Amino acid sequence: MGGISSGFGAWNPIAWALLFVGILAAGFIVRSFGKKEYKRGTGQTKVFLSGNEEPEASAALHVRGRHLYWGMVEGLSGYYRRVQALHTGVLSDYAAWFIGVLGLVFVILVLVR
Amino acid sequence: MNTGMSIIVRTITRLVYALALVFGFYVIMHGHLTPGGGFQGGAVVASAFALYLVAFGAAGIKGHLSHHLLQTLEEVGALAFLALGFVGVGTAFFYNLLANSGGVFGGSVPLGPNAGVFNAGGTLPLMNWAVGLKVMTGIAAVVIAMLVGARKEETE
Amino acid sequence: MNIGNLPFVVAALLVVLGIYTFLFKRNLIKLVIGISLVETGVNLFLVTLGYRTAGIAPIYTFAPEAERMVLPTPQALTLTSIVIGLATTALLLSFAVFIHRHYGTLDVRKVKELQG
Amino acid sequence: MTALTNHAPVLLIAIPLLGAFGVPLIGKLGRGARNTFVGLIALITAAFAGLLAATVFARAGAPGLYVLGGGGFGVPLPSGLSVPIRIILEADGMSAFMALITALITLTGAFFSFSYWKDRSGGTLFYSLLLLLTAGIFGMELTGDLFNFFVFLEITSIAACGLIGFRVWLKNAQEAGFKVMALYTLSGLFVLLAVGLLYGQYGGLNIAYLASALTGSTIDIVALGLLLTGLALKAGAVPLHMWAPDAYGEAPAPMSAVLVANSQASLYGLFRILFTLFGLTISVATLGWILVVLALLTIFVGVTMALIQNDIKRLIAYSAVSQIGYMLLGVGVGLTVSVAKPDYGFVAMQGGIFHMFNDAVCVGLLFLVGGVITRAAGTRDLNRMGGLAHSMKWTSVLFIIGAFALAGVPPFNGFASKFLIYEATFRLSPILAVVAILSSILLLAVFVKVFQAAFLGPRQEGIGGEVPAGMMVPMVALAFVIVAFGLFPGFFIDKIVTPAANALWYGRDAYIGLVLGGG
Repeated sequence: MGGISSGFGAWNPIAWALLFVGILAAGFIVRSFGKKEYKRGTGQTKVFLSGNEEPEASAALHVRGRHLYWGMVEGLSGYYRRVQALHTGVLSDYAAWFIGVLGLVFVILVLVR
Repeated sequence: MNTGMSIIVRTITRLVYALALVFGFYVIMHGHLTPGGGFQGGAVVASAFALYLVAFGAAGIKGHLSHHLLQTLEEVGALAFLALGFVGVGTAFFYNLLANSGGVFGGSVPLGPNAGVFNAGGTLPLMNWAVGLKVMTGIAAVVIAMLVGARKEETE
Repeated sequence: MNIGNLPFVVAALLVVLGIYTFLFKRNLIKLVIGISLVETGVNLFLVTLGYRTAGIAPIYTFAPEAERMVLPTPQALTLTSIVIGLATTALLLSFAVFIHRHYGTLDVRKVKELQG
Repeated sequence: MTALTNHAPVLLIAIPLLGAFGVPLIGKLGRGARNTFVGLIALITAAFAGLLAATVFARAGAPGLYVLGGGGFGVPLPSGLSVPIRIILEADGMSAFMALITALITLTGAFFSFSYWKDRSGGTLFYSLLLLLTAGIFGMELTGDLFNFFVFLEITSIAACGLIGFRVWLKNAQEAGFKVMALYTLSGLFVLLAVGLLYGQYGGLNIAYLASALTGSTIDIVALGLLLTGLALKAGAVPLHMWAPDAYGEAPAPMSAVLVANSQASLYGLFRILFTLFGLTISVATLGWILVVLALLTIFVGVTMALIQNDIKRLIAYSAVSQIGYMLLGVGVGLTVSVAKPDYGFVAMQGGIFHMFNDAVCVGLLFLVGGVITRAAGTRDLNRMGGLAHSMKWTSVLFIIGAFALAGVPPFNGFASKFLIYEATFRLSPILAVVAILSSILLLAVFVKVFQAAFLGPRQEGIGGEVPAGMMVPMVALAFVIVAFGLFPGFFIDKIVTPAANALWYGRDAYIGLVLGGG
């Protein structure tokens, strides 16, 4: 019921969901064997920032959007510099892309038929 | 407040205005017989409005036509057109119920070249009227809105 | 060259001129004029498609027998296209009015806050 | 009942039009009357879309015909040839499938707007434009006439740009409106030029008639190129996508979702032209590879550009652009191999078409959530947001559902369609599947960024509580659809996707035969 097959592989979400629930249950069972020493308001709940002091203002603790994937964007900076440069915001450039692609499609279609 | 253009333009406008209106309505009414129809006739009528506006300024037309009235009439025209489409829905949408029925616009047309039968065409003339109403009021509303907007720009 | 092909040449010329205007002019109003030129070219092309040499207008009122008529369908298409062109031009121009009000310029190269 | 079913195609266009012209009149009676009227029109339209889909899918996606004005549509000439000149609507499996999508998205968009626009005046014209856009999209999907396709295309362009620039007090909305309208008009004019070229050669505008008459001459090829590029621009394929982030980003939140449905209608038009109008009269392998290359560019550039956006609506817009690529990829692979018609080609078509539905629903949900977030945080800048999950628990759950589904995380519906696309494209060329999978993973990373930046973190000042029920209900409804399609993909693929794919893949002769007889 509900599964799909591509002739190459198969996917059955119901079976997947059952498996997911099973693994989740197993996780909870394992967890219940753990120690139950956690207490609120003691040193256990202190924020640990690699030994640095915790900032006073709680908003400063938030990792903002621009900080995420900084390294990855930096690593791909060559690609991003080029691709971002294409999105100039100038309408004439966008139209030029349109005309250019149109010409390219003509050339391909007429040459290859 | 700008009151309009020179005396020459205003005099000519007074002469031409009625003619343009009559011609516009003629084009709408004979839409099913001659070139033209609702859109073209409506545009002619609206251009008469525009001429009046240009010649006499926005103050001249105030009191004669309100934006609200124009908008309402425009919607009425559009709804009338759609309603005429729905009338035929017993057979098919836009089915020409009145054609050749012998009633209003129900006359039958002889084959071959003829002078044109005004009392024919079924729902088509009615649709021309609806479209004409929509177009003349719609374009007039656009012209008035642009004129008022432009005047605001000048005074700012 | 056949004289009958001249309208097609003019239509192509209009389209190319319109595209040139759209690509290389900087004023937003001129861009709208460019679009209108392309539209005029396409409309001319459509009307020319339906033209028959020495044909008469497709009206049955007092039409002489056995006379060639130009095709009415392309004329209807052109009319529809003109109506649509009217609406798009009006919308584009009113956008241009508001852009001028907000940005204080109509230069296409300066109206580019949305980028990246 | 059968009378209503017969008229469903035309009523799908006429009723939203009636609504669009009626709203300004009803609006004079007050806001309550107006909202009731708009809601009623949207509900009736959706009901007719359901009715149409039920009838079409009951006969396994075989096309149905509706002649405006009634009667036969052929005009017999003295030579015995019959040329179809009447205005017809033709609905096969693919049209009905698209109508379902449009109905669902516009319905949720309209109901979401009631609550979203509560504190704004002048909403009357807004609903008028929304219904006009709905009528235009339905028209594009149901018409059997190439010129009417252009007319509806322009109607959607005008209405869509009216909605984008609706808020005249917003600077950027005006800029976006001008750019999008200019590009839409330019592409629309090229489509019209192509229609003229085809008319000039074959003297007809009917898609079925043209399809039967096409010879594949050079002029046909030129027309095909114009149609392909013009519609690819409106669908938002890279490198013609530059307008899409502006449009989706600057439109009011519920309308961004409807604009995606509009783009998909153009995509439908493209598929209709490639499969039904041209079919095998042209070199399908070349065309298929053009589509596949466009698709790969769209997928990759869309998702990488989304990664660096800091404006939440632009971010969702770029991810919506990347999803268009998956549909192009699936159908492009299908087109590439449509001469030999191997099994995996059909699977790719199924995946691409199923993804249209999934994309509309997921992107729709994400845009609605994006609007809610923007409203709550008072900004669209991800760098100034944070801690929304403290006060908006349900919204964050809905965001997770939408994001996971769009990124293709099991067991949501996005996975089901992407699974089919991956498997089928792998058979054609493994590189395609690798790029597609990699981009899906990147897309998940994009949404992790949004989730971290907007929902997690310490509570911030001045954030309101959970959204009102009027906005919550449409979002929950979309989320419900996502989960249902995710858990039972086999059922929905059998019932609605396979007939739609069949209509494109095998249905050309039936489509032509219905109009011209025989076949």
